[in-house]
Amino acid sequence: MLHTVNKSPMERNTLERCLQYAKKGSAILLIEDGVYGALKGTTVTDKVRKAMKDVTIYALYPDIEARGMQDRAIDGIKLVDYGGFVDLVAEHRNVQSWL
Amino acid sequence: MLHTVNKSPMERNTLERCLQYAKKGSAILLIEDGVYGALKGTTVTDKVRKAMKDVTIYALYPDIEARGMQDRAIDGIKLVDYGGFVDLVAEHRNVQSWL
Amino acid sequence: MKFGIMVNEGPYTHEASDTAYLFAKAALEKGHQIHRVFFYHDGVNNATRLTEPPQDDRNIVARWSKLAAENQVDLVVCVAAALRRGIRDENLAEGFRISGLGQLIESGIQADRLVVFGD
Amino acid sequence: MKFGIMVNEGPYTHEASDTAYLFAKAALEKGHQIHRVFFYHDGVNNATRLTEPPQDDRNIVARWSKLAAENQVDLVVCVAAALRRGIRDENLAEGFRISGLGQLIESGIQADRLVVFGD
Amino acid sequence: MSETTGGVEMQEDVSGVVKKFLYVNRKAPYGTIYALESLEVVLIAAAFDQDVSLVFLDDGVYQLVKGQHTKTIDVKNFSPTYRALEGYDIEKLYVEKESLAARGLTPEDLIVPVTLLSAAEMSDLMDGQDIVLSF
Amino acid sequence: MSETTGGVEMQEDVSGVVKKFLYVNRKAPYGTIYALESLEVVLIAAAFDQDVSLVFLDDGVYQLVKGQHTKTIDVKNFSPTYRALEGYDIEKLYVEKESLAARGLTPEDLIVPVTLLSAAEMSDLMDGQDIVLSF
Repeated sequence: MLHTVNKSPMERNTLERCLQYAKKGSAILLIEDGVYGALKGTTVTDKVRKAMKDVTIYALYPDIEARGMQDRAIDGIKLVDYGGFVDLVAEHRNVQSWL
Repeated sequence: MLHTVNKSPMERNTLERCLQYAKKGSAILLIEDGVYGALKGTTVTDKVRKAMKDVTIYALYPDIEARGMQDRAIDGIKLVDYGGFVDLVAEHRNVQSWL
Repeated sequence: MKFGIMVNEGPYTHEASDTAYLFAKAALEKGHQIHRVFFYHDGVNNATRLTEPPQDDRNIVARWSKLAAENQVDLVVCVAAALRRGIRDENLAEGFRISGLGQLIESGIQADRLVVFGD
Repeated sequence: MKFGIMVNEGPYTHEASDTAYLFAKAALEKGHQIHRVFFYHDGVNNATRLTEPPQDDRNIVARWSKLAAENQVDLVVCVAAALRRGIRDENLAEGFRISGLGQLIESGIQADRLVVFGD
Repeated sequence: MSETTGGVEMQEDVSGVVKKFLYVNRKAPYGTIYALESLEVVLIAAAFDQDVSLVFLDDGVYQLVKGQHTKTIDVKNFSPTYRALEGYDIEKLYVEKESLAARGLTPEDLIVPVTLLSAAEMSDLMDGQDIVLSF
Repeated sequence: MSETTGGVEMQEDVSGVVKKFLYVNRKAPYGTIYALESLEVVLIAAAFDQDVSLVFLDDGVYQLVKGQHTKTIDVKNFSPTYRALEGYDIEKLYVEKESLAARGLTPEDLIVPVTLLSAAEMSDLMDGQDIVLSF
């Protein structure tokens, strides 16, 4: 299953809930303000790093770049463009958008 | 100063930030989904009770009633209607809406 | 006392526009004056005359128009925000006028209080 | 693969409608098919032909119309959500049609994937 | 509740296909319109003979609280509609235990009977769906 | 940046009055339009000879981050406009220390020079305003 998160983890509980729900082997794609969850040095970085042991985390690079965060993504987070987003949806049986 | 909070404290950091900002003697009015912060028995109740030592907390009763929470307000929180909301704005020099 | 009101969210979608209206109504009932209601961001969507809510629901747009007619309330829609969102004179409801952001600042200066309703 | 897309937020206000568009475009470029884009909640505001964004900004509505024309994408605006928000045939942009919620369910059944873009 | 069931006439195209549809409700009622418009989708969905489940988690559990009185905010109280879902053969309503507990609520506070699931169980349920519509 | 300064012609009515206006920015750029439309208000406000301050806290500090490249999301990069504020005599930009630190950012990461304030100091600043506009 693919989960998408589009909210800043500093402001809302969305990413945290998604991390609790994402099963081992599933994928999480961070988009829009959700990409703030993909960054090093924040108060949620540790939580995300820990989750990466069980799930694969992707982030939409156009959204990272728009926000000036090009060099700040946590190592191991996979950066994708819109085409990569499409591939992720195609590769997974279903998608849950955490709104 | 009057602060208003219209977000659920279970979902966003808004009430928490407002409680940090509200100075001794100021007033906080919970409206819309913000009224969930006025209730007994939730994970934020203790935090709100503690803040009540320094600030006066009000909640908009029509919003509490709409949500079926008539009997659940924390003791000491003052319930007001829209007229009371108007009075609070008139009584304070300025208003900060925590959106 | 003179109140300025800023409405930043669209009708039905967010309770902000309901709260702003009920606040304005209560203020008028208490003998206060509403200097102006300024609609910004998605708030401009409060001004569309094309809305047609279900019969058992409130008509938010008509409610503003009535408030304006009965109490001489100035309902101003921000032109820049309105153009982005497709609100123009041709779909503007009665009692609203389209003008610039300066009207918001002016309301802040002239009113005794300015209250923001948003998301 | 056949994708269904649901857009739940208005243009400019929330990035959701941009993301949905850029996703749809990328899917088409990869040779996938967009079965339908269904506009719900404030998403119906993507369909107003009255929008006029600043000249240096993208025209979100026109962009959808163009996508539909060039790729035979079915752009469906939910009638109930549209009536609430003042979207009707008279201000509907090219390439959009107004229909019922059944079109969303149908898209869920017929498409291989349904992706929701919202707030 | 809704003006139209447009598209129902096209059911022929899709007859025979039964997919698992999950409606995810995570938002409180009245503060925003998502809860109400989600319910409008669910009512239409009932006409399509699909396998429909509703889950309520986070602030979504507030949608089901008893005793809602909306007259003073001049908004329609749509909570009784949840009771009508059974008549539409929509019977799978799941509520997340943890969300309920965090809000000091119990199943007795809710307007309809629901099945309680832990977050882990709900995650399993979500995983097994074909279509997940989030509100 | 904006099409109009409508209402500026009415400045006579308000000449002489100088109020303290505070613009509170708590939201990230691009995810929603609030940051951009807040900036449009600030630019107009400059014409009114009022006492204008801007504060950035919570995700609002992200508005000021250097190196924004928005071409691939096809949205206008409005961050250079913050650098233009000085030319409009808007010079009081305050950023909350705690918000910056929580995001692993330092003043060097920001596109304009700002004054750092603790939450307590910012609370004092807020308290002394006449008009607080929140975005």
